[in-house]
Amino acid sequence: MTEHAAHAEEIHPEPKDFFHKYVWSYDHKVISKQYLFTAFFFLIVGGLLAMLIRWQLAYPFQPVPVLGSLLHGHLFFDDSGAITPEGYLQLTTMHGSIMIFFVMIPMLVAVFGNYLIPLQIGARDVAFPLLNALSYWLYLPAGILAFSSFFLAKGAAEAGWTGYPPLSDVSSSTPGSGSGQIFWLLSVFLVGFSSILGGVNFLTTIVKMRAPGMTWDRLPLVTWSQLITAVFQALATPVLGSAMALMFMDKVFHTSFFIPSGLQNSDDQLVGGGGLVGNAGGGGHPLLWQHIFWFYSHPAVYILILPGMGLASELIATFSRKPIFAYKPMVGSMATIMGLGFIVWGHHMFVSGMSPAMGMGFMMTTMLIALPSGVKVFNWLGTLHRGSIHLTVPMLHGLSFLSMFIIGGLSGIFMAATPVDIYIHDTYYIIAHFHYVVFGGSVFAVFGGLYYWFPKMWGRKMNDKLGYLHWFLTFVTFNCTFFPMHLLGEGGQMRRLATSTGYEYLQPMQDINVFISVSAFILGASQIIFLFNYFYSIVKGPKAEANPWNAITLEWTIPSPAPYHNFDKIPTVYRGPYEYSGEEAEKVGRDWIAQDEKLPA
Amino acid sequence: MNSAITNKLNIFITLLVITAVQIGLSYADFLAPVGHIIAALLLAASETILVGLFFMGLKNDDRLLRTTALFPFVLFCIMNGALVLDVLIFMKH
Amino acid sequence: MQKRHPWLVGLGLLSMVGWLLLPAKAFAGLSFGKLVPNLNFAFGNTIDSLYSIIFWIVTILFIGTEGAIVLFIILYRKRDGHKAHYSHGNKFAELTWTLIPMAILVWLAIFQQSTWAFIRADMPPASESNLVQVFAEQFAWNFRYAGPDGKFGTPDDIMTINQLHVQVGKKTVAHISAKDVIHSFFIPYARIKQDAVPGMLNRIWFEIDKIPCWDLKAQQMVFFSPDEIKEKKVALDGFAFKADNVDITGVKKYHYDPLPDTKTAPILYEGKIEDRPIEEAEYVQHPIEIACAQLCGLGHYRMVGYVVVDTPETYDRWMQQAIQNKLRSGESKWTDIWDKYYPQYNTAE
Amino acid sequence: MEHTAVRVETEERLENVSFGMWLFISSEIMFFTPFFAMYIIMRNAHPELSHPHMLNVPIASVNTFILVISSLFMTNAVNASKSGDGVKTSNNLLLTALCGLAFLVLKAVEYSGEIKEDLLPSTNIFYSCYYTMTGFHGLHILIGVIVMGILAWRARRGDFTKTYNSPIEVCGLYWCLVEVVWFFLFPVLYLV
Repeated sequence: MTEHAAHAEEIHPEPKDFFHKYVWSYDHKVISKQYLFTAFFFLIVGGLLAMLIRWQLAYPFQPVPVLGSLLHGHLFFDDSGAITPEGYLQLTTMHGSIMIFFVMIPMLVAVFGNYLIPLQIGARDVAFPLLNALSYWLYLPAGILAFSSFFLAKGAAEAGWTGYPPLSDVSSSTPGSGSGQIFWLLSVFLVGFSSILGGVNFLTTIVKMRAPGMTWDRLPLVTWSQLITAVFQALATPVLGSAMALMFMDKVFHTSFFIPSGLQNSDDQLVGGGGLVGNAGGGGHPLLWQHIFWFYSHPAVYILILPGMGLASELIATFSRKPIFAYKPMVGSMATIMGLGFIVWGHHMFVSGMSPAMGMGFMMTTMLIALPSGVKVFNWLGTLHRGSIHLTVPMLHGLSFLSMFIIGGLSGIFMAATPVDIYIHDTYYIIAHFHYVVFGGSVFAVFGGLYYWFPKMWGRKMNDKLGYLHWFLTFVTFNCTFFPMHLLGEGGQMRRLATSTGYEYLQPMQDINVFISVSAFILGASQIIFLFNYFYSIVKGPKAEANPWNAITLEWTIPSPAPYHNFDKIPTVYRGPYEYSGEEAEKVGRDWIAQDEKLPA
Repeated sequence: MNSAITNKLNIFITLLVITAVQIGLSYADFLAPVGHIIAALLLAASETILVGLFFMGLKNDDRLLRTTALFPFVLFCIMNGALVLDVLIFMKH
Repeated sequence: MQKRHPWLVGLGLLSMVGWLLLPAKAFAGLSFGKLVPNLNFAFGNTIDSLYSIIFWIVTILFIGTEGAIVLFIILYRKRDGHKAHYSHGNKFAELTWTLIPMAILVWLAIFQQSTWAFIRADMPPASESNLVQVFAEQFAWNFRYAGPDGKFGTPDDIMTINQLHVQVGKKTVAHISAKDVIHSFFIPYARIKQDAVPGMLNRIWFEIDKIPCWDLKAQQMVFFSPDEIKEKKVALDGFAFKADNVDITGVKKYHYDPLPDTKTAPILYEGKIEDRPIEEAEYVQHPIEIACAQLCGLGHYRMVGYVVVDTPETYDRWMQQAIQNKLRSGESKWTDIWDKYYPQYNTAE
Repeated sequence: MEHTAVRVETEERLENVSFGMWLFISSEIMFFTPFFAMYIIMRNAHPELSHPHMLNVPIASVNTFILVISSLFMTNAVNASKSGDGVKTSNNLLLTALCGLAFLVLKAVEYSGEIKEDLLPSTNIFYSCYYTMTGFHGLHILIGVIVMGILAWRARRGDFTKTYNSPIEVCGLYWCLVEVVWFFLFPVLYLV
């Protein structure tokens, strides 16, 4: 068993029939593509929801142009085709839930993690291929559950993606909190369970199945970020599962975990267990849900950004033709984020009735966790410094990640300062902050990653002209959409308002809302360019060679598209992942040298 | 081989004894209510360590598995510590 | 490498440079005080100044880092003869940009502990402040004042819906809870926000130091300090507040019109309230708004409350009137729920 | 998984499986953490709702002993599978599954006793916590019993050899996890 002979023999023959090749497949590359196409579908659904939200905010209660006349009286439209107040809440809740659980986490972790981890560490497949397939086949029904909750009699869940009780818990408090909320609970539980299995799978793969020579300081930063994300997924997502289980018990078995005694519904009847009139129960505490939910959800926002950081590091280093600046501190800051990530969740609850003393503690840890992100930003700048920057499409996305993540991170500091958070909490300032970090950060990293690894995934190249056009439109309209939200936040416009025009002090905000909506429509439209470019190039794109970007990591040493069993022989790794323009590269006459390339004697 | 088996039997018997002690102690009323809680939790923790080390094989596993086994209990204390601090101690009802 | 398109790349750079000088960023910082002026001189100013301190630190960092990106793109762009410099890092640079941000962040954190404690933890004593109970429900704010006997839950309490009366310059302590779902008591002009959680009593205090009035000539809101208002003729009622829709974006135009066939109105002038002819009124007492900042159901967007800021004279006048005609609107909420299930909330501290 | 020739599992594969299972065990412990957090808050916020020995302690004590005995059978099964003896493994697995079933039956008896006295999850927050914690723990035991049944059937059929016994190892770890959770549940709910 010396030179990994066992691995070589274990090559299962590639399945031939359509079912085992594409549907019930164990191959990590096929599973990642299954996740990719499902995440694209939910990206379109989530995007449409966002367009409806922006329509309602710009032209409150005016009939929606096309969809309104088609679906008047159904879903979230009233008879005249305008969006109803409870319909608006369903839009915001499902926009948030679908984008986070069904688009971003799968796109960042399941698509890139699944595809890249085995290839970058030199393994044939993930540690547990059956478990990998099981993760996808838990994620898909969860998606179907979430999507079908729109068509329920009383509509989808309406308590925000955070689902704070008693609004989400007491079914009579709002129409969506009946069966819609139960569908939401089940679908989030299922997608949480699938992401726990994914975390366990990836963590075992990275820790245990690295090729010989792939020591911890030669691991590419994409895989490092997937490792830290997998730790968060394996240890924090179960807490979300039990929060969902507790509220499920509340709604179905009429327990009263989050229902305080003496709670009344809107027609002044006392409600007990399960929010039902006449039940005794009570004695629960709504703040417990917030504590348990945010104990998961802060690690979840790091699950959303860490893979993006890994992708951006890869893109920036490759297209500056220069090793990543300070590799060890980059890994160190990710480890610090893992350490601090579990003890910061209270900064979501500064004004929620959590005691002020706790606020002080969480302010300290929140201020500290801003530091690793700052260190990473400066290291990326260090990588760009004195590099030879190729402004290809993936690089432009990588630079957009860097520039937008800076704004997202800096606007986070305002919230960490608790007195300022008193004013801007639950306003559009918060929405601007997390859209800058999630959209400006992770989505640009995902677009960059999809362009960058398209040749390896499909064996073809995407069209560059469309790529530049899509980047430029998205970059400009993204800023025009989300930067003015800082102004809305400073003007005190609260989140999740069907319209802000009811408030006299918010009148000056309405023109900003209209500007945001118009740029949001253009932003939505410009994504069609990307989707067309992606699917068109899968079929019609020019053939791609094995290493079109002259990159170093192991996945570029195998032909494109990556063959079924990845490596003919498990490679041996001799150097770090970012050895661009070094002496070793000069010895082989190029400005890069692959990780497993033996130097000529 | 037989030392392994007798080892397993010894552990098994100690577990039975600890459970019996736990139940017995709970009926002893010389301990204050707080004492009951501490005694019960200590015995439960000792049972967990015994099962973990011997029945689950942590005894001859590397440091990685031991940290994996320990880390959730650290998070258990972080979450419960923060919740108890906030809801019970700092909150003026 | 693919063929590059210079004009496209130029466009990309332009947008990045343009983005750098985007006036919005500067406007954003300076606008903080303009959009919603702060009326709470107790801690509102510290929040505003803290915001601007963080804003200037952030803007310097922003200009520095974004500028560095664009500079590096231009300086180190790929061109023949230019090779990337091989380096794995520079200890000195790494140390500086770890320690300096850490110092700033820790200083920021420590600097605010006292502000946070002042705003949240130490409540003003009962002698110096008015105590009011706030009971949020699905889509309205119920307020209760202790009335002459100074105790809550007694028959002489004053209860109002969506109408909070506050004395200018005097601290107000609010004990906040909710009936059905979580709401959030948010007065933007007073820079305060606190969730109203059912089954829990949250305490905040605030102070409003300017009196908002409506300038009848300019038809817009103005703020007077207690001594400025002495020379102004402010009508206390006799006017109706109207809002007309301007266009489909829902923007509204507000104006006060005198009530039809009213000759005289109570006008506050030089600290005295007398009935004067309605034409003499130059200003009308105008409330500032309370908003609900936590998602509380389908009426979340229309849960508007009003804070009427009174001078001592107008406050006493209103209180006397309320006591006389036993103002107890929304009484069932208090007697059937607050006093019945949460009697321990009727505390003074 | 069709019945292939005798599968060979490398030493590494066993390492991966046990590390993966340990991660899953820590995620299960994290799944129960909020339940304990909820319980601790509830007991302190509403001390009047419960007192020591309020629930049916005899049945729970018997259940605890049953679980301890089942863990002995489980370790025997794991040792037998290490030495490749399919039949012995299968017998021990069936014994453990039997103990699991006995646990569930006693649990059902306990529940029906309480439901007869009209002590439902909706009566008060203590019973909400009690039913949720023991309910989810019982669910985990049920899953364990089903998995052990399948493994016992496969062991009897000779699927597992000296070089391929990771499923039994995994099942052993899972069963000890379920036992450890009960070790904490039992005193916290019944004795204190």
